[in-house]
Amino acid sequence: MAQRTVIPFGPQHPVLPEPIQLKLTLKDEIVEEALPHIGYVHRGVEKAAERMDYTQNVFLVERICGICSFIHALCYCQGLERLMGLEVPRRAAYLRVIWSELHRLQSHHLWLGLYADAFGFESLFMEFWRSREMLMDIFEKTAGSRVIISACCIGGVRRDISDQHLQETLETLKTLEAAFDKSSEVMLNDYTVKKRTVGKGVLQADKAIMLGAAGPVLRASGVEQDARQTGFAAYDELRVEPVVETAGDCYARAKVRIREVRQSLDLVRRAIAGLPDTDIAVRPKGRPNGRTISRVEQPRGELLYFLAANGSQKLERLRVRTPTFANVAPLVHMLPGSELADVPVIVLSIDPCISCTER
Amino acid sequence: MMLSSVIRNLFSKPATRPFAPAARTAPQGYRGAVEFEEEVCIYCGACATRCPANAICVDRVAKSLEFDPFKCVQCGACAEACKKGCVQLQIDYQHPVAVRHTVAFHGPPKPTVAP
Amino acid sequence: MMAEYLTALAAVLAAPFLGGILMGLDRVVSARLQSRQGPPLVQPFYDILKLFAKRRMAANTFQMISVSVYLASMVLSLALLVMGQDLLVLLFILALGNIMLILGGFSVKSPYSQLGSQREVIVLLAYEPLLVCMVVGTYILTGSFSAASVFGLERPLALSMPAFVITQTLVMAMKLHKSPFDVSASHHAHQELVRGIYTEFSGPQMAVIELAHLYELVLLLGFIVLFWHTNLVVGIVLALACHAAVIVLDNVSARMTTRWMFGFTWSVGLALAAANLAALYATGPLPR
Amino acid sequence: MGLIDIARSKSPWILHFDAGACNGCDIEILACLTPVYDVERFGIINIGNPKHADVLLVTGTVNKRSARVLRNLYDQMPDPKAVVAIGACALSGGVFHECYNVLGGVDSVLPVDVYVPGCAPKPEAIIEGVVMALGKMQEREHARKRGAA
Amino acid sequence: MGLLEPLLKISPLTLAAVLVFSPALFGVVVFAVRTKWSRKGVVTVAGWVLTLAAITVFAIAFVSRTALSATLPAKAAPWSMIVAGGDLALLAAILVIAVRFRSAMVFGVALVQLAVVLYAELTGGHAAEAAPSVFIDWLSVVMVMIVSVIGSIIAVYGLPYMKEHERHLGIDEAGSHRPGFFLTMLVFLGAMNGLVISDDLRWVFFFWEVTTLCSFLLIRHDGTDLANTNALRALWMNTLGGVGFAVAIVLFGAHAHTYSVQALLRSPMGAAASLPILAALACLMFAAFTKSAQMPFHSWLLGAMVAPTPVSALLHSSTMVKAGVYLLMRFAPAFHGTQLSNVLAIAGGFTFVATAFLAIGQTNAKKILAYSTISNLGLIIACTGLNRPLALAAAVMLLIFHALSKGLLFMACGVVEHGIHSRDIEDMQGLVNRMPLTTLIMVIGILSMLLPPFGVLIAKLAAIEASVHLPLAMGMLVIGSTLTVAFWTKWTGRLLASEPGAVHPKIEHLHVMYFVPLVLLTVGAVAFSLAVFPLLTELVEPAVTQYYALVPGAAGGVDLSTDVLAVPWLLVFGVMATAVLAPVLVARTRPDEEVGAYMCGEQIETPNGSGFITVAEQSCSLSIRGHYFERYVGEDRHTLWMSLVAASLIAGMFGSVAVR
Amino acid sequence: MTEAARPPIAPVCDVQPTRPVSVGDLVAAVEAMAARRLRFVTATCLDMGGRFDIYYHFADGVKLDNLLVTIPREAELPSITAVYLGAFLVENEMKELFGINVVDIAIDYKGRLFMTELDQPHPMAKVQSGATPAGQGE
Ligand code: NFV
Ligand code: SF4
Ligand code: SF4
Ligand code: SF4
Repeated sequence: MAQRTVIPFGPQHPVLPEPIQLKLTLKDEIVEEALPHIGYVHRGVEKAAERMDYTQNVFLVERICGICSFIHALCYCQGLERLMGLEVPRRAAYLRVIWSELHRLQSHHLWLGLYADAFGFESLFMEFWRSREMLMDIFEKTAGSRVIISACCIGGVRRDISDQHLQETLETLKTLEAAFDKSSEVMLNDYTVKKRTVGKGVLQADKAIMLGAAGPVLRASGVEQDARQTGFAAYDELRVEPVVETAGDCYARAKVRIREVRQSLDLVRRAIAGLPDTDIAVRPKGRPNGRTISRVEQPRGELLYFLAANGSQKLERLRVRTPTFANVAPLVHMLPGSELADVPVIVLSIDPCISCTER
Repeated sequence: MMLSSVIRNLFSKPATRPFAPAARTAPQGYRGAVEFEEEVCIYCGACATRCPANAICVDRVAKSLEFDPFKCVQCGACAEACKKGCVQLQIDYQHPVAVRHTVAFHGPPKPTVAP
Repeated sequence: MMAEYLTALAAVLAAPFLGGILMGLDRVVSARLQSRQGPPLVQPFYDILKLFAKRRMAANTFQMISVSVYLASMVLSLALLVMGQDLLVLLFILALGNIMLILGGFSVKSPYSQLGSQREVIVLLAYEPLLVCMVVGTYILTGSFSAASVFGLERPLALSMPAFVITQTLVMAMKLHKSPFDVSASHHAHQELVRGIYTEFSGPQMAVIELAHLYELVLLLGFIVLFWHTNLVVGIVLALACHAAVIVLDNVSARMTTRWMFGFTWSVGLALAAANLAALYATGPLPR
Repeated sequence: MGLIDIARSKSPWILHFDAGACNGCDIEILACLTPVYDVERFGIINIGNPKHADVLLVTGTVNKRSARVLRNLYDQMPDPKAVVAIGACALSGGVFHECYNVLGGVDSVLPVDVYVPGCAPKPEAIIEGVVMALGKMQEREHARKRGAA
Repeated sequence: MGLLEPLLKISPLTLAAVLVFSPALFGVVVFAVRTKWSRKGVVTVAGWVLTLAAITVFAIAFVSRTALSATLPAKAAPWSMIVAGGDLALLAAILVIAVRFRSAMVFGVALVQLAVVLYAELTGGHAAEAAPSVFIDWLSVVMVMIVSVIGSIIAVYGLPYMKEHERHLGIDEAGSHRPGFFLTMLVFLGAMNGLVISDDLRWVFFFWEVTTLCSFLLIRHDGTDLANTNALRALWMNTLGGVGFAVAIVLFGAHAHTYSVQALLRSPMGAAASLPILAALACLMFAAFTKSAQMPFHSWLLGAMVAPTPVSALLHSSTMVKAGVYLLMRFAPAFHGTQLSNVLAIAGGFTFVATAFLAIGQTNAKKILAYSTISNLGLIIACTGLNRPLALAAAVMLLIFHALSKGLLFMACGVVEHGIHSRDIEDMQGLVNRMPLTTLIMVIGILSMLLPPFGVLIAKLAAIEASVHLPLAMGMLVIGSTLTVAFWTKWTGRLLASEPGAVHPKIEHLHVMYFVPLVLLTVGAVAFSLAVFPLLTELVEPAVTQYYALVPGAAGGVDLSTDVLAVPWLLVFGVMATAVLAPVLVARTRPDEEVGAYMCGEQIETPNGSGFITVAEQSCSLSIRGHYFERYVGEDRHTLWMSLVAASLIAGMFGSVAVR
Repeated sequence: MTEAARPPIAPVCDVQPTRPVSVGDLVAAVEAMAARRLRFVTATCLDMGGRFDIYYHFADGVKLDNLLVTIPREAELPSITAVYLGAFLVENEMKELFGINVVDIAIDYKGRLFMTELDQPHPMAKVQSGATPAGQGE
């Protein structure tokens, strides 16, 4: 009877859009141990960033991930600006917030869809992704691309958003919100959904801190931390209250993200309303020297860049610590004891982004 | 809840966009395929230095430019760098192809002027 | 006798076409419920033809036997239903097919096919009692297990056995692997078991399975038509309504776990069945 | 013959593997399934299982680990089959050419039928790529038949 | 027909003597002449003799179409003394065993039985002379066939098995326990035959107790502590059942004034029976429950699996447990139409469901088989409780098919056990690659318990049909049959789970004395299944109709014919056979390509089968364990309450006597 | 050093003190962080040629608190996973990419977290250490 089922879950697996393998040890269908096996999308971006020059790096780091790409660029630019001693024009800071929050919206929609798919709710997946297309249209219009928008540059942003586009964005967001009301209602109150999420993959606040969880995973466990509180970009003016839930289960994580969608909608509107009329970029100057840390809040949590420069053309070291990287340990902790059927739900509940994790 | 949504969907027009031939065009400013205007190029190489993907190769001496659309990530850095407006990103996306190919052109041979 | 066989033959020949169209309709309606345009109506035929034309790739020979018996059992069951034969026998033949498919899934040492088979066993356990109870219901009414005796009733079954229309719809959802019961396999692969029990069947074998599904669909709907045999039009409408209900259910619910499904059918499903049976025992004509 | 050709071209089931992409391309593939692009109208289903798939969509740069998986998956797809490489990464390594864990494009591991350039390519481009790949697959199949005859 | 004429002339008593005593005689020879060859020869010959005798009985019954009966002259010997002496001798033996193994339980129960037997002897013990009388109707014929043919096959199978078994235990020829073993086995067979052909209850009781003793000896054969404990448990439980039997005899003697079963059945029975008679019937049921290992007495049969496999095969398929259900079937007309009968159906049905449920959680093949046996016996008992011609027909068919399939499965299990040194069905994963022939046999055996067109399923079908009038029992039958699917399917799945690449494995070599018995039973299971309908209509139906002729108001033949028989079985069998054979026979069966299993793209072949690459680039071999749901169906969670329910159902049986 | 490089103008309010500790004191210092219920963020390793600079970042809401350990190239580095299990990934990463000998990691990938056997060892290291002596790395 000591025998256990040991199976690979991934790398290529239809519930996982990205390759990661969990080595699952099961008894019947109860998970006894889950170990992640990664490295399928490891590229070596940190090293490449030491070989490419400062401006090229912007394009490199935003391709660490296609979901949270803008914020990667933002984090990098912000760190470099600090090393170079640049002050970003206020309009640029506001535009950065707008794009960041739109990114968060699209990322959360994407996640809500995938999450619905993880427990087999195909039509809900479709609803969220249909809404998400509205956001993609906004990106296409305002930044010239759907996915990698390349809107950030050192010293500011590359493009301005015209008033007309701002208006259209507001309109679109209105439609989006209406659709979101309906779909999020299902996500929060549907019987079958609750059956699949409530009480699954519980992470206590204490554990969340000790395991170093980040973002919604951390906040769903009742820890009030959000890197936007540090006031980067224009968040010093557009104050953000962290969204906190206490249950620490999959349901709470969904709820945090749903509430964050509303928060983001509000932030975009406030940012558009308060958009100052200044330049959108300053020219980068000088060769940076020194070490700094840049922290921003990604849809999945806190992103940390450590930059070390030595006054040359190229960076001495770029360290990227992404939120999913931090959430792997909590995941390993959450899985044992759950059913196999809940594995996708729990895995998805941390909103894993492997390309970010492995860089 | 979901019931009302799906029923509404059933009786409204699908959200599906028509595909070719009536495919919709991208909005102004979309970063699509990269195209060069051979005539205006001065082979200064500014685009090549800025290109993060090493998609452009400029030989300033031989006055030739080679562009590999398979490497290009359509970031637009080249277009920003080119003072001659020689390289531009089209609105239309780059279409799939079955074979690898590159774009290459070169300028008139350098007039042999003694320095 | 001869006529019976000929009708059965006709049904067996016509079923794939009917089933294909119904399956196509299923997919179109599902798509429309999701605000999509959806595939063409004849998509299932394209799929099956294509699968037949793929190279045979198998892990062992037993898989081939298992799918062929699976198909045969579906075809036979349909024929038996049309011929008005014993429903209990029909159910066991149906189960035979399913068990062979499960064994086919077990015969490959692949994690997903194995787990899918394990779950399919539970799915079978979940719906089988409901089916048998329904047949017992007809027995209480008619004093016989044969489908033909149902034809002889004056009152539509649906009136005396309303709860079984519901359980039958549940069974249909389970057998068609629709949400919330798509635990062992599903028609799209976005699930933890990849394609579950179907994972290791490929090409022509998969085509045979898909073909058998068409028969299964017709058979399941045929069961429901039986509930209103007095007026075939009403019967067909009822069957289509149940099918529609299954499709809608599929689109308004998440996939549940095997454990939940089993608990649900054995509590709610069996309670419904038992209540209706009790009513039948109390009022129905107990024969002999 | 004719009927089967039609069926094949109307029912491409796809398998998607991310060999080291940034997610951008993968999401665009997923977007193809959603209401706005709805590829099911062309009979395309994301089947997620190599044994049922006709077309393999590969995104991202290839490293040694993912190359192994890619090969394995490709080998488990029954013929006739096609491979579509999607995005600059899958075509050449794209922006990651300087990275130490990048072997290059997908064609360094598998025979690629169609290349879909872009970063990330639009869903339209991806659909176009799949359709193109089907054409090539048919051609190859016919050639094989002729060769066998 | 003409050829068979002379057969009719053979006296039933002669046949009876052959059936009952020849095995014992051969046994003594085996015991006395201790050589390998004599053992092989004698056991085989004994098997043949028994088989031939059984076939003769069958032929006679078939030709004459009536029950055979005969009685030895009452004056020929002091029969009552003999049988009483026999009973007492057996009890003395049991008491000695109890003392020797210091088992208070056995001792106590045996004492109680002694008291009852003595009471019977001292009081109305002489209501009738106990001259051996033989009554052989179809039920007896079926039992004799099962005991003699299948029993013999198992005995022959036991020859190579026990040799290997002792080799494993390191016992050499000189110290071999085999002579005693085969003696017991053969005596056992004789006793079983005696049990089913005797008409006098006192003789039945005597043979009944002989089987109890024999089974004790066989279970403790290996002499380990566990074997002793389990054997003692079997002993006390069965002796307890014997108490019930003895009480029934007392009651019958006092109130019906006869011990002849046939006479009893003709006396006012069923609804017309008096209270003591009903109580006596309830006591018989109790006895049957112990012997047939019904809950809560099932533990003895589970424990009996410590014995060598031939013993298990014997106990489960053709002897011992079948005695209990035989007794109930024999007396079924007597309690027809009573409340007792209904409670019996429920009690049997309960064991059927409960043990099928418990079987799901088992990985030990023999334990699964044991649970399945108990479950099937429960089903048979439920059928006797349902007590209608159709139900009894189902019971008879179950008797036959279960004996075939179970004998087959146990023997196959034994072969596998010697092949892979494990009884765990998890270890049988992919057995099809290692022992394809045995696996094929085993799979046929399992499927014959499970699928149409095999007889067990047809019998279940009939049982369900017969149960519609007792909704509670019907519910149990439906649920029990469904649960059965779970463990059989899982097991078969384990057997078939094969690695790619080993698709055409080499067929293993089987000892001829393994091969022949296995093949015989396989062929038997398949042949009888194919012939299930003729069997039903030609043999079982008339017999059952005849049987219920005794019972007023229970007329009517087997109504299965109306529906189930109307099914175009030829078509069904034809299509199924085509479906199985087509892929094998049609030229293009071989796949174009054989590929490994899908493992998310990381599959590799490791030295011990398929595996995958995982954490830290290590390869890990894939391991898949079946689902056993210990959390839900675990024995330790459920046995207690189930036993309590079963016990209260038995109490209910006695209670229902009062309310009729 | 980090302090000096921090430009005063950026509107970032997180304070980033860095405290150097010796390798021997590392685990104790980390335990102290744990006692303060700080969240482990990550570690950053810099290859400074002859030595490694390793930062451990901890967060307390908006504030960061960092430890800096400097070790010679071939030295052993104790794992902190006994205190913060969450550090297992980053320690495995350092081990693989920089070739730092991190000992006693709770879940040890044995230097095979990201890459396969055949790849160049320790690609992030400026000097290839261990099995591949300097100069043979590329
Ligand atoms: N993990 C991660 Fe990202 C985010 N959000 C970030 O740095 O997604 Ni791809
Ligand atoms: S394209 Fe523009 S930047 Fe590039 S070489 Fe020509 S002129 Fe210079
Ligand atoms: S668009 Fe970007 S990647 Fe493409 S050629 Fe220009 S600079 Fe290079
Ligand atoms: S091509 Fe661009 S979008 Fe696609 S994976 Fe590569 S970097 Fe990401």
